[in-house]
Amino acid sequence: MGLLSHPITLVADWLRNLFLGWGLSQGLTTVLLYLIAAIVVASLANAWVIFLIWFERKIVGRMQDRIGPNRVGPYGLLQPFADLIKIITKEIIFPDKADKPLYVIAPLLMDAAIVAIWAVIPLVPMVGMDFNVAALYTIAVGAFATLGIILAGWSSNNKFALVSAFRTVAQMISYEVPTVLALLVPVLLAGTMSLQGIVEAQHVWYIVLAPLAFVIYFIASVAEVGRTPFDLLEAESEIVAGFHIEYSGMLFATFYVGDFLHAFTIGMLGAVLFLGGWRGPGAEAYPLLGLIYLWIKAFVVYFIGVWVRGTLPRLRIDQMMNFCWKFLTPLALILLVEAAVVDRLLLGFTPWGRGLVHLAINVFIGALVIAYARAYDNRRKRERPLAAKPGQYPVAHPPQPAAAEAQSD
Amino acid sequence: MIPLNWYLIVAAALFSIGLYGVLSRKNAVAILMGVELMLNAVNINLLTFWRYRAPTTTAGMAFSVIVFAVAAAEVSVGLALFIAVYRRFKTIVTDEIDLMKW
Amino acid sequence: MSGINTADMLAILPEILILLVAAAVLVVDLFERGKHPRLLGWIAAGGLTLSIAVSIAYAMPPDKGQIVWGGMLRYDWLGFVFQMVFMLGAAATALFAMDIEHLGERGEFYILLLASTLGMTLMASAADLIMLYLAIETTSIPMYVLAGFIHPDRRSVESGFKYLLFGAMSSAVMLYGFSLLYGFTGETSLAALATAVTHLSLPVVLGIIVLILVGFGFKTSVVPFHFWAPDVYEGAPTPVTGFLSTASKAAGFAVLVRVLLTAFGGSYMPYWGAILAAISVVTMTLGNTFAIAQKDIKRMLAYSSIAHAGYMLIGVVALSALGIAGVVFYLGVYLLSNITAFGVVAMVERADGTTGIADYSGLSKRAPWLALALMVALLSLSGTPPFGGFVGKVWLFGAAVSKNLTWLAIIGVLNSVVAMYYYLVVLKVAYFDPPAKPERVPVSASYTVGLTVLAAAVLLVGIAFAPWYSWAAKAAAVLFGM
Amino acid sequence: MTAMQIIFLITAVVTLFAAFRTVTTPNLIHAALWLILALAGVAVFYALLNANFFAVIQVVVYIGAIAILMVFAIMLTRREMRDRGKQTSGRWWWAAILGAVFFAGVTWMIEAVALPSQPTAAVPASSIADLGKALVNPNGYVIPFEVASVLLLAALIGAVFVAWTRHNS
Repeated sequence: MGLLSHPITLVADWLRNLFLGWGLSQGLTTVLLYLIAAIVVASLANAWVIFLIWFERKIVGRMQDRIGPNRVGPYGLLQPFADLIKIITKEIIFPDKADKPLYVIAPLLMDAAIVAIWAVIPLVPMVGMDFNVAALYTIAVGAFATLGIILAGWSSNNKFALVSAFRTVAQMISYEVPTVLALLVPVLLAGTMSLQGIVEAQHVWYIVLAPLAFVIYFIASVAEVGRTPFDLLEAESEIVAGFHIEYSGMLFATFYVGDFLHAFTIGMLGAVLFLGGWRGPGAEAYPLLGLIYLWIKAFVVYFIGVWVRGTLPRLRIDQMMNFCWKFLTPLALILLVEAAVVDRLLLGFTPWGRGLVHLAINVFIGALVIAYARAYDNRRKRERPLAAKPGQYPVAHPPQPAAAEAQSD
Repeated sequence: MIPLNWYLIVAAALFSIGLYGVLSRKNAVAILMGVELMLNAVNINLLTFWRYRAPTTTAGMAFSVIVFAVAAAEVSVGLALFIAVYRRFKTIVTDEIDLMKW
Repeated sequence: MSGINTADMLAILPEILILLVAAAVLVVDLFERGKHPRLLGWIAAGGLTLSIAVSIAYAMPPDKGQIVWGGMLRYDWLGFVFQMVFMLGAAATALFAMDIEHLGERGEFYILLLASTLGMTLMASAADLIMLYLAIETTSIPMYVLAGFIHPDRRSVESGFKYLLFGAMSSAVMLYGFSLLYGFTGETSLAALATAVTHLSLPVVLGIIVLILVGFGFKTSVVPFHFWAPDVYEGAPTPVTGFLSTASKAAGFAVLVRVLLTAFGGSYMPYWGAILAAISVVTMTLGNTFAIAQKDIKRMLAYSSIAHAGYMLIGVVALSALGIAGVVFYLGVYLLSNITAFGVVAMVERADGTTGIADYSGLSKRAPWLALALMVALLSLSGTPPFGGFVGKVWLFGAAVSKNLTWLAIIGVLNSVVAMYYYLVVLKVAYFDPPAKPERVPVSASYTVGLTVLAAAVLLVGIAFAPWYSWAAKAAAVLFGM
Repeated sequence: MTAMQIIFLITAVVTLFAAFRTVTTPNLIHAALWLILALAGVAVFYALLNANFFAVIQVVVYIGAIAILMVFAIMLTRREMRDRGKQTSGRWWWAAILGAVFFAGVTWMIEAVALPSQPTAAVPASSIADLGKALVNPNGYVIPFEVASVLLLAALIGAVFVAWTRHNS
């Protein structure tokens, strides 16, 4: 049993023997080991954010034709540390008539919920909590993150924060639907809800079998994180930072960290569900290699998120809701049915044969969807041209879902 | 293992608390919260009986699944109705909604 | 995995047909919205009538009854008769609703009506606690929305609000009873419970019965679970009130008799029989007493419907096939009469905008046929020959007498006499008082059809009762294993 | 007293206290948060009962959807966001008595019935798979399963209809 093939087991065994040597009971040792593992994962996850912040600022800076952080340390690498020191030393301000306990709990709840997702991510082969309903669990704890945001918005005693809380409810509950539906596609393909099981079943990455489900999962997740183009809950130009408007010091930092960590966690889950997780050449022999593979894949997904963030403008609230309920959700349902039916017909195919048939059908559905979206777009343009009557200055239309209005009476 | 009765008594207490909430609260959402507590107590009962008496069958679990679905439907309709009431009455306190005598 | 056999499919044929009608309404609503305001109502009413015809033609159950769908449903006459009654009630409600503003032109109304009807048909045939609970909620939850359907009307919204709060609470208590029943016996099917409950001690069983009766009492609106009824009936849109006070109540009775007689038959019968007898007396008396004082016809009919629940309990208390047959028959007649009455009320409300009893003065001059339909309905409700209500009451009270419950029958008769008074007051106002307004009350085509058919049916059932009674007897026989 | 029992007792105390605060606290938002805590406690019970699936579903459905919707509804139906006034009706002592009687009665029933104190068998590893199959089995629960879908659809239609703002009214 070498360090390279079983690194975590090795460390765990060493610690177990150490504790037992101190005279602790078997049960207490197990509890302690779980505790240590939890603390290590949580700290590493949160510490990793320091790098993510630097990375994201740098990338977005480049996209916007700036250089980004470049003063502190080489390439500005130490900038987040400087920020960290500054933010720790700042005072935590409580707004007048704020609901103090809730005000403090809110950011912690959000961060804790996201760290809790890490408990079930299979970082390397054969290690990690193998929980038989892990896929659902990731959605379940996500609910607490939503709750944290709502609490923050409510307890701040600030109307902008409250508006943000309202938007959060609408957005997060709505986008949970396509997220779950898209997540069910890999669950269905693998025949298990355990994330470890899903990774093990991916002889062919599920992005080949279900590319559209991956796209939906990615979009809906970005919306759940509340990042651009779905950042209505903190839209600076409308509700000046939204739910964390009143937060300062460490409490604000917790939100900030939670946001970045959530984005990366989404990348991680995307990699596990669709990109084969730790799978890669040599990963089973050398688990640490699997960790690196997973990290690279997660980083790729995360990078796409940053890319989208740097590119797209914010959506209007009606656009956002319509997109979810009238586009993503039906499409996700279709894909779920497709996955179920086609997979039943393909029983006994080789993994790649199965994958290619799925891919072909996905491409076909994708083409149909794009054609439909084009036609829809053209029809809307015909029906409601942006330019107003001659002589009038062309104005953007206020939010009025035309279809809904026509239906109402 | 935990004795079966413990679960049942906790469920009964939860149900009684929910019942008290339903009967004593004035705000409609608070009443609905009481109902949720009651339904949760029922679910504890169902799953406890499933676990202790017939873990190899599915009746208790299926019952519980149905209760979950019904609870979701009930709450969605309930909250929608409360919002409709609020639009008309500007309140959802039961004592103040009395166009017709109770 | 075993397949699905013919009996399985025939057993749910009515449900399948209802869903098909609902699908038709959905699709038509999607494409034809606002173009033909009455189209949806005709589709729903016509579709349901057709469904009844098809069901009677093809899905008559075997006399013995049969367990289908893995024990979830029972395919027997009791369920079948009730299913036909519910579908008839829903068809009549659709007919009466299509001319009401904010109600008849909305596809959602018919969808919810059909969903609720689906729940009722399943309530009638459910043979398993899981199915039963789900069916009850499938009936109730759309009904909450239906009661609060007319948004611009504060009373309607209030009605839905109150109905929801009481319904949610009472169904939770009932569900707790179900969960204990499942836990203490380990069974969920009603047939298996029949033997399993005999191992429990009497107080435990009675405790469970009381919990379950809270839910059933709510659905059948008997005292002391009645106090939602007047408010909800008054505020809900009139066609919905008609449906709520008849079909929903009938569904409550269907499960009441099935659950009590199937699962708690045998030695437990006298105990819950005594509880029900007490409830019956109080319900009749209280319903009739309060009905006399009412100035609003919807409220009056609400209290009268509470009283009718009391009469029907007499048949249950008799604990005999005759009594149950009487209940089934009475429920059918009551549904016809009461929906007719509410149809007339809806028509007058649409023309005058009021439901006060005083506003019915001179109805016979303003709308002779409407007044006639009202007379038929109210006389039938009061139990006057030759209408259906009379026959039903004779059977109910006769069943009680035959089981040495003469005192109960006497209370029932006395109550009927009291009830006669307030029904006749309305008829007096309608026939002998001078008209309040000169204009005639317009009667639309759908009402003409609906009221004619229903009033004729009330008369027909009262005169040629034998075939209908044989259906009711077949339904009752299911419970007594004859 | 085993570790499981200690966990159970702690959870029970927390859950019941949270439930109690849910029905007594005047501030409705706080009531909703206590409710969430109580619901989370119930999820722990499910986990203790080896019903992990239900524990997760409890969190997804009750906390993730129902409780958050309640918070939403409370926020939407308040003019002033904080409720300082009395939140219980005058007949609260009747409710308290009824609740106590109910609890006593049910507890007596539970004690009166001879129930096995310990599980009769272990939970099979395939219990969730069995449940899934039972829900779509014609000899199992396929009818309730399908009817539940009709119910949810009807509830969706009804809720959207009722909560919709009309432009003309």
